[in-house]
Amino acid sequence: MSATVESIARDAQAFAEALRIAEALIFASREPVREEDLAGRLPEGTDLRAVLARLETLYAARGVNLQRVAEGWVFRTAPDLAFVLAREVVEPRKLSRAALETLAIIAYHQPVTRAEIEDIRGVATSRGTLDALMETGWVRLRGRRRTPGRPVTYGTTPSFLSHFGLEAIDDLPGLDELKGAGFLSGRLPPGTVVPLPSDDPTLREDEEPLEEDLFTILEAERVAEMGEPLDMSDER
Amino acid sequence: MSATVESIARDAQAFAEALRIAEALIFASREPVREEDLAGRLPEGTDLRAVLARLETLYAARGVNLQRVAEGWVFRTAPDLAFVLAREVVEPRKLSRAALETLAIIAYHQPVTRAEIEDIRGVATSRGTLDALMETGWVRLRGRRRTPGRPVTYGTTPSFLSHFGLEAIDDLPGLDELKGAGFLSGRLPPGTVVPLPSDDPTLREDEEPLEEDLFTILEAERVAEMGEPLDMSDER
Amino acid sequence: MAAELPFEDADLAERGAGEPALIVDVDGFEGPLDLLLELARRQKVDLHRISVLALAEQYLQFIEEARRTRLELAADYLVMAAWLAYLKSRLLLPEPPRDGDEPSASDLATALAFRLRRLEAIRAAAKRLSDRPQLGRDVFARGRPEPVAVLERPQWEATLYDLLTAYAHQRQKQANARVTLHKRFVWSLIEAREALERLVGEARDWTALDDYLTTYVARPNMRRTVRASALSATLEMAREGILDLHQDEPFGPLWVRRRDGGAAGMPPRPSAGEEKR
Repeated sequence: MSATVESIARDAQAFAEALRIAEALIFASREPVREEDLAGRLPEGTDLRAVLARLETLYAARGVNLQRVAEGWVFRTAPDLAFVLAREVVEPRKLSRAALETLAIIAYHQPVTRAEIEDIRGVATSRGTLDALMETGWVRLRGRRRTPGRPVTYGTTPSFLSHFGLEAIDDLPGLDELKGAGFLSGRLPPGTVVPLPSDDPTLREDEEPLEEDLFTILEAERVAEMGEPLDMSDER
Repeated sequence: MSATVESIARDAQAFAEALRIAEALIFASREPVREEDLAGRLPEGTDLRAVLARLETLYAARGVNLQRVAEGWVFRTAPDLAFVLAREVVEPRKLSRAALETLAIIAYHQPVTRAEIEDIRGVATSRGTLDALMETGWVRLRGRRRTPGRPVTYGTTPSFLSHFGLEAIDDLPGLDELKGAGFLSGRLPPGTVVPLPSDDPTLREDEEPLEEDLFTILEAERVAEMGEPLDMSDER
Repeated sequence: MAAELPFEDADLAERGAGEPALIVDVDGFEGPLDLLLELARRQKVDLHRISVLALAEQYLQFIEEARRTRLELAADYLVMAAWLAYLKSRLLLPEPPRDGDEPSASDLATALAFRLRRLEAIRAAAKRLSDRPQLGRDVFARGRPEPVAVLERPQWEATLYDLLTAYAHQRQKQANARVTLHKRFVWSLIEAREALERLVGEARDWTALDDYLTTYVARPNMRRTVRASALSATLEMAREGILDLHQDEPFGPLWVRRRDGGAAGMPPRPSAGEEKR
């Protein structure tokens, strides 16, 4: 049996047609297409394996790939293009009151440590609150206070200023302005001081630089939170 | 400006990547993808036209073709493969001849009133026919003609174009012949003004907006068809 | 819809479900124009060259036959029959001199032919439209669309007002939480008694108690404690018979005088404005 030129050409055409049919069937199907179903639709005598292998190769480098999943064959967009198919949606989110208070304290009292924030707020600051603030990009880790335990100091960033429409950090109103605008009532103990804030990036005398990377620091802070000695069990 | 070999290679790679992205975006979507949306996702400086033209060519002989329809670009199975795929789907509801004719009149003569449709067909249009067309989503109420009785004008929708694989309303088959013979001129004798169909949603000079909600209009049309408004007391 | 003249036999079957047949069908024709078009086709000539006269005769004949076999025809057909009968008579008679705007018989015939050709053309267009590959019938869209994943990027919202309110609230709370007890200046009862004994010793006549106190007490913040202690001291001294006390009305001024058998009598009426606190 010797194949004539025509019969070879005929076979090639039949194969090309089978490719097209398989392609269309898989494209239009709602569910992955099982091989049995494909076989049933393709012209008699089609080598289904060969058709699928060829399609797989054809699409391998494309934006859409042919994939075999549990139930059958499907077209899927190429995994490396996931970013194109993702749509970023800006979701306005409000800061919690705790976060807002913490942010305000950081803004006015910077450079400030967590213990100092907690002292002013009178409650422990949850990790989530500080995480949320770091996420806003308005708060940064400045350095470490040169005191026992070397606590991290927090300060605000330039994007804090731009978000709140401040030209400089000392545009934040002082005590008298706060009182005048009715934010603070007159009944404050004498000697109440609203500090003159400064976000000057140069470290202060009592600050030293953060040597480690951010991750390590945050991790350490997290551990610190978990974990004052457990024998302080009466705190619960 | 002499392009170096590298910059040519870089351009080619960028183009190939843009192809993949456009391909993935259009392929993944069931609905046509608008060019603006594509442009927004492709790398800065991509020649969108060139990308689409190339994809169109690439897919022209395949089982799945890239098509431009009303709202944008979409992949559809090749029309000649209908016979393989048709088995898969539930037979869509077939339009009656009257409905199809009415649809054609609306498409070619839009904006068109019911009286004009009836003038062309030489017969009253049953409510059922228009209802069936509205149900397909291919026909919409456009506005009202500024003539006595303020009749509602009908036109086609983007989904009409998409269903029939038309890029724009002037791609309607045989439009030139109809226009040439003066058949689009309504009641006017041939040779005067030849209005072309337009599904441009902006109302024409002789149209005014529908103020009421759709339900009220359809109800009014129905009453008009019934003839005299029914005596209220007879309603129960 | 593959047949060239599909409406002659297969039409009734093609009427869509739910589409009420409001039209009285005449052998499946949709209206008089449809019937006329079919009759014109039977002339087997180009529609441009149909004989409107012959067409009118055929139509009238058709209607006659239909009326013989059927009970009623839709009014449309009868109106058209009447109009065609009129047109026929106009076409047969020699053209009268034109009067005014009335169209000539041949104008009417041309207009009818135009309408027939237009109907035929739109039918052809409808067929071409329906012959196009249709979505869901001939071509198919992506069966398994991949939805665009939505990544939420939070945009934090806070205003300077929020910030300042939060800060002020915090500081206020802090201030209120730390209660500082001021050193209280108290005028003791003993002090009060000593002072009163000294002062009242000189007052033989009724004198308002407050007058004593205000002259004695320089510092305003002491007034309350002075008044309280002084009142207690006067009551005690009255009990001991050292003082006489008199008050005209609740919260009125308290009058005192030394009791040592001095002239009896009532204290003076307070004049307006006096003793207003």
